[in-house]
Amino acid sequence: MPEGGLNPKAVSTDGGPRIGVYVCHCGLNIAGKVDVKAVVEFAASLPHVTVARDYKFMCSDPGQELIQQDLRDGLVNRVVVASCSPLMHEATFRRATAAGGESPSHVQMASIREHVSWVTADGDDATEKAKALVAGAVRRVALHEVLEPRQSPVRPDVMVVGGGIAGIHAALTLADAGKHVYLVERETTIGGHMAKFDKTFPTLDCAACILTPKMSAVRTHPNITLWTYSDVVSVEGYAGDFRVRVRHRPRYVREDLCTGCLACIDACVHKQGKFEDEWNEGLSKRKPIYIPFPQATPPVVVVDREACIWFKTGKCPRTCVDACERDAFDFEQTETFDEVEVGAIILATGYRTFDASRMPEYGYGLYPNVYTSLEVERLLNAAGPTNGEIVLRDGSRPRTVGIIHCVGSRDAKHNLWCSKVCCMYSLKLAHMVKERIGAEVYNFYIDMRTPGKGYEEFYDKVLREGVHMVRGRVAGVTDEAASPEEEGHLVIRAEDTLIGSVRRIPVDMVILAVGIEPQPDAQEVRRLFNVSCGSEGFFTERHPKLAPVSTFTDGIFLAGACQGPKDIPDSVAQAGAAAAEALAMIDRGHVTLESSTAFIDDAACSGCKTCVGLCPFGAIAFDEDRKKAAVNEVVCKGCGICVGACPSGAAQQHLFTDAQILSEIEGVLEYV
Amino acid sequence: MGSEILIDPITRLEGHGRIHIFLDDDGEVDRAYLQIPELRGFETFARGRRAEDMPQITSRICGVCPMAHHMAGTKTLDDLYHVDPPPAATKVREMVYDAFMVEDHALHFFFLGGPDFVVGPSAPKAERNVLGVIGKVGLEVGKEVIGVRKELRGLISDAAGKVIHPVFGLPGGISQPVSPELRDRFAAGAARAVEFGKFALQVFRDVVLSNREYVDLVTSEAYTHRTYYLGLVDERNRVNYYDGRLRVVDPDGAELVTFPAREYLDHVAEHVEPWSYLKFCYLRDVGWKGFTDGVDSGVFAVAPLARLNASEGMSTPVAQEAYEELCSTLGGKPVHYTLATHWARLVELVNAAERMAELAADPDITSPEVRRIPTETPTEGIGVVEAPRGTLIHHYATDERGLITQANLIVATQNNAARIALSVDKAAKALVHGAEVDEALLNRVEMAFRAYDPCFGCATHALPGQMPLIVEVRDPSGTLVRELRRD
Amino acid sequence: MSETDRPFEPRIVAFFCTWCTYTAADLAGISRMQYAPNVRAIRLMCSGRVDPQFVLAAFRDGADGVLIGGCHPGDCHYQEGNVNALRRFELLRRMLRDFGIEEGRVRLEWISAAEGDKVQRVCNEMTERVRALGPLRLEPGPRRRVGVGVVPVGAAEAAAGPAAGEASEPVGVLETEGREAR
Amino acid sequence: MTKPKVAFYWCASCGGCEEAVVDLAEDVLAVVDAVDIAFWPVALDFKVSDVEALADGELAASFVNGAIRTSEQREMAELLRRKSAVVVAFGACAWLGGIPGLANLSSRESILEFVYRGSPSTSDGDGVRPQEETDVPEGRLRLPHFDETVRTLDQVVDVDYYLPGCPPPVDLIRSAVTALVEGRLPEKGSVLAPDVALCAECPRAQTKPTDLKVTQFRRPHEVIADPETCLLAQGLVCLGPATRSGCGAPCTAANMPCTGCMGPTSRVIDYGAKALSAIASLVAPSDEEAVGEAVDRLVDPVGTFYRYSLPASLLHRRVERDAAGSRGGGQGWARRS
Repeated sequence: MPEGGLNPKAVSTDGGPRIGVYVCHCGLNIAGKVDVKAVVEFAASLPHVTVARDYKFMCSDPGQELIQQDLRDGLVNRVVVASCSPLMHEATFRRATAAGGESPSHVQMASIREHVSWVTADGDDATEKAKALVAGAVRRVALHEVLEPRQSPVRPDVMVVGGGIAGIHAALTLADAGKHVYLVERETTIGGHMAKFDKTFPTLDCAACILTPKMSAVRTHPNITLWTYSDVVSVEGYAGDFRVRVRHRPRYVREDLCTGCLACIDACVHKQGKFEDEWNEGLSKRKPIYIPFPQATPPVVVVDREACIWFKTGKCPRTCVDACERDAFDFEQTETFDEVEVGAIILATGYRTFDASRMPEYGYGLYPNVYTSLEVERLLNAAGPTNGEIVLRDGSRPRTVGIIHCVGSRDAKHNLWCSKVCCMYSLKLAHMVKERIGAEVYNFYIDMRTPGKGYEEFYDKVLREGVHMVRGRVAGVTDEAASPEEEGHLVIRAEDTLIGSVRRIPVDMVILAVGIEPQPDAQEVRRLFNVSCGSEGFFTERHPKLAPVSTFTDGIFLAGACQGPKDIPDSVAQAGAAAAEALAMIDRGHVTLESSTAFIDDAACSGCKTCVGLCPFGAIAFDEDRKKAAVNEVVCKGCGICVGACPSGAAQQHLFTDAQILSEIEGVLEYV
Repeated sequence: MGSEILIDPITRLEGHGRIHIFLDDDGEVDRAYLQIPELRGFETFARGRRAEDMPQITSRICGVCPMAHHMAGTKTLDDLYHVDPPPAATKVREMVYDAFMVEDHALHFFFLGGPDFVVGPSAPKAERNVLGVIGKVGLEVGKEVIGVRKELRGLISDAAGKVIHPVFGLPGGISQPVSPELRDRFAAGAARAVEFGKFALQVFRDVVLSNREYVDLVTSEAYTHRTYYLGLVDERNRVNYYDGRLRVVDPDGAELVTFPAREYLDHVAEHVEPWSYLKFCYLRDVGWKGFTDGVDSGVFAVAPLARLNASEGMSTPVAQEAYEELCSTLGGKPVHYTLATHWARLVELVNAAERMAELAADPDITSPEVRRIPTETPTEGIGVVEAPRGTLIHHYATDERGLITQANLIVATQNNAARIALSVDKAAKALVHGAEVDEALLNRVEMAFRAYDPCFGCATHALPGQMPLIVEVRDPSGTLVRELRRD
Repeated sequence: MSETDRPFEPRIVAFFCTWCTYTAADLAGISRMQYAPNVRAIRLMCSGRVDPQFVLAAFRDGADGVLIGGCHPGDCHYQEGNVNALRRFELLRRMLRDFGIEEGRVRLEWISAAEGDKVQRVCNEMTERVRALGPLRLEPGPRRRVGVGVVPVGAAEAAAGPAAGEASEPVGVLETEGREAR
Repeated sequence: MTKPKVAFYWCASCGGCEEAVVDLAEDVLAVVDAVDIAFWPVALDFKVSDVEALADGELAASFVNGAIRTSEQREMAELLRRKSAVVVAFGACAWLGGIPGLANLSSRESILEFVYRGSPSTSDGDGVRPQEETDVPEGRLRLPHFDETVRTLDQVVDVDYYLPGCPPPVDLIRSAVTALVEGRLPEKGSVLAPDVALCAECPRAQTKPTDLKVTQFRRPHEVIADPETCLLAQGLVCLGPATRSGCGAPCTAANMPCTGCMGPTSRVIDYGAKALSAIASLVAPSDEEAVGEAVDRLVDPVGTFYRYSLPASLLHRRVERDAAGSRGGGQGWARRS
């Protein structure tokens, strides 16, 4: 090739290409539509093809063995597998080829299942299209260069973002394995939603009893650096070597000095709470200086700058300061930053509950006695606003309670998905209400979903306790009485699909079983960590079955409800899995780098700088002395933006060179 | 029908032409046709282009006179955008243009047309070229010819970016000023060019005028046409190549009309013949009366001799002297002898060199103010220059974004085309008798239009190319009696 | 195939980014969404890799239409590769118009990994549009290849670049079920 | 030893390439010493018959400039190919089609229509047009047909080497001839010029920022360009980054942008597409509408990016959509069987 038009490494080390084409039946998934035999015969007629075979399941051991045997026999030195999507099995066949003694980069896949047999109505059309894709792969693989997998070392530390039960469990698992963990939580305490619950289904063991020990374990663990009231502001680098910048917001109280004695709160010039207590869902008031709940971790008070008189007027005796024996106050505190280098990151950023006011027909915010499930969790909580007393806002006890399921979930107008936990926690709430105050409880449900160990049994138990179950979507909640007995009550209107009639049931308290939603800032977080998420906003796992806690960005893993609705057992299990993935990566000691990186032919580079500014990752450096640009292939993520722009073709991309892609274009058009 | 002679092509000129001679049954020339067998259509593919690119696009019409097209295009842009260049820009343009006139005239006299005289019309063809000229006048002279051209073309490159296909022309001025250092080199180059011009005139006197045979040839009826003449003149009716008004004189030398280029459509029209791609210009004021000369025929001429005829003299001393010598020697204006064009060319060479020297000495010439940014919306523009081979007119119209919607080009050789056709017919009739046609004779027929230094590439905006020249002589029955190849 | 013996079937080359549109095409497959077989997808890491040369080469090699698919703005796995694709496409689109190539023959679509149905819709729409436009009748002629001058039309091995000429004759081993039989 | 025989010939060109050879000036004489010029119509009265008389391959080299648009040009190209060991496509027209190649944006018919009817100075409105055959009283006159499409030299004959430029820079001509005389020729298919883009030799390159983004492109007549700063950084469309070096960057030295006459590097198969990609990548805005507005200022992209290479481009010419044929299925001629 004159003047190095192609990647010099393009020619296989042992002379011309000898291509083997392996067409997979995938049982009947492919063979049921595509004439596999015809594709094999066609493939055998293509240039450089020395072997063409078909087989039931190429991804199976015997299937891979076919390839390896041909490689070992020297029949082929390049491999085309026509089967499923490369996103599914490219890695598999690269491994197989490497095991057969050939460069793993000498593989190309043709997706004749996802792109052909599964989407094409007519068999002949499917066969023709399969041939075209195979021809493209054959033309392309002939030019594939030899690429030895490149590796870079992995830093031993890990960052966990989010201090809910998932983040806590992941952090402890890693710390116990001897890895140093940075746990970042944006609230003033870890614990997340679970810390707000009183009991957990179906075992009804107390949330605090099982959670708080883990919380304090986090605080005291020598391998864990806990950063609360903090958030991640930037992430740079790549798998094995992330540089993360964390911002710490000021508490105006020194964490290292405060002992959590809470004397300052009593001493505050505000004699009692005056500001909405977020932790209690606004059901109680707190002072400008406060601690969310007694077992908050760390047990450090925080000053609400917006509420504090000192900050607002500069005139305040600051009785709090006098009350502090440790001189922990520091009203001069400002934001501070830390930058840490970690090998892996686990995202456990959790969820938010559906905003019930988006469904005005249920009267939330309109009628004081309509509550969300989370509010009721706080009411039931001994550490909550009513010390566990179930009382309405007017202090009275409800005699009848209606629990409406699927609020915001399984609803075309709001969220299509099932939030998974609502049925179970609604049953839990029904049980606890009945147990605590003996009220009549009505559950309005669409379907009762109780999959899980001991779940169905719990449902039976609650039924036996005499909780009423009404099957049907609730039309609305109103205080307009249609009959004397409805006077002074809230009326729930619902179609009972079991008896086939519309019912009006007067109750004193309505509990809305709000569903699970992605965090409001899920999109920003996704971009910050360069992971993807579905249209609804839950982070996307690399593969729903085979890689449920990995993301498309190496070194970043998912735990808990940020990936999708989960209950506590699932969250903890997934957190363990994420920790294990991170451990595996760290203990391997290295990561295999992106193979399709860009590179610049030094002799061909004119120094026009077109590419330099285009790189989103700053992977291209310009040498002012030599007037040449060069790619740092460790930093390069292999998008090829620079290659598409390079006006003189000096920049190329491994496995996506111009010549390879142009050959594939010609291949898919040349023959059929 | 009679037999035919086909002269195809004509060598040592830019472009591509073909002569078709029909003999009657007596073997006398019935009629000779000059055919231009090519066409390019620059006007058509100019449509949609950016107006500011036209000076660079149209210069590709001809690589021998790219500066002429570049400059005509640039002046058209001034008009199109209604913007007057600063004085320095205008002067630099003219100075560079004069340098181009000198080197181009030198090229023609010593490389293309001149050999016919310097080496001799009957000399063996292998000698009728620049090497032959060098042989005749000596290697030193040859070196000087080459040297002067090299120096001037070097100056043009430095001022205009490139000598072949310049880039410096923009509406409202030029892309860069002339540095004092470059100005000095222009001054030196001009001085050398003036001396060279004087020397070239002396060569002409020594080699041509002192040779009775040549003078008879020049003044012979075979090379004489009484036509109108068109040329660009300054406010004092002196020859100017860069700017001015267009002046037309009749065959007796009286002024017919003088008009600004913007009115060219009122005075110049193109006639189409089905047997040539080349269109034939004529004077609207007189009308098209076919291929004939005289006061009633709109046929006219451009290029050096025509410019001298259409003017009332030269703007510089040495040239004026030479001009007067030419007129008196050839019996006063207008001079109708086609071959005298070679002499007129040398007069212009000196004139351009002297003018170049004047401008190099102008205090404005190194001013940094060489651009005015157009502020008005472009509409329509017309620009004219005198190319070495004659009057060259560019005419563009654009949309409000300055994209060309219409372009019309009238180039030197088109203006001359009808008269060249006359010359060919007349020369053939005078020189060709019967089937016995020899080399030298054919060359003399060629000389009839080589004198115009015609550029058929320009004329048809055609893609020039050289064709083998074949003369087939057939008897009335059409059978080949003799073939002469003059490839 | 020579299309003289069958009605005109448009051939469309698609360049899909691996993270969004190619994944969406996989999703369409997993969801068994049926669509026109005329689109042949080539997988790139990012729509920002699409070089306008690829689009022209596809037309030169016989494509009647070209489809480019990338992540929605803001969703690019490489932050703004898709924006670069957009910048090139917007200029290329205008240039192809001046080349006399109908706008319907080139299309840029943002298709996220979740939008299998959009892959189905876009492929069907594009196929019908191009079918209505008819074959792209480029003047026949050779094409220049990377690093070499021009190579005669249809010289198959030419694309094999350096290995051209060393092509071993296909032995076409056609064993069903591989070596299991042994 | 006997001097190698060489030929210079022009097809569809402007004569600038011949002038460029003449511009070797004194070197012309040196060249004349080093080689035996067997054929050079523009300057010497040698004959095609001399060429025909040569044995096949007897010419060491033929330098052919100009694009191909007529049968005669094709025949001459084929003759010289037959007689020459080496054929060099000389200049932008022979290599890429050159400026005359822009004719591939128009149909032959539209050219004839304008020249012989539409032009404002054409008097004969009666539609007289040159005919390929005309009967005049004295007999019949013929004119050659001119093709619909302009082609590059290597689209009609096999070409060994390419000399870029409009016209080729004198230094490149000199070194090419020298290499030929000394028998030091690179691999077939090579372009006899540096295989790196113009920025490598443009003194302005160092002033170009590494993160250049252009919010508003400007046209040369709209701005008085700073004589030192990178022209792209001033919003001017300079094609230097996409164009071969070897010319010494005379245009940017003259404060005008490079328009690409030196053609692409060896790694590029379509100059215009690559130039377009590089320029578009400089566009500052990100959202669809703003990007559209920004690129709308890049008027006439074909004429800008394919100024010298339209016939060599992947598309070759404008697609002419005559009402008939193009719509219905059937005889599409882009198809291969």
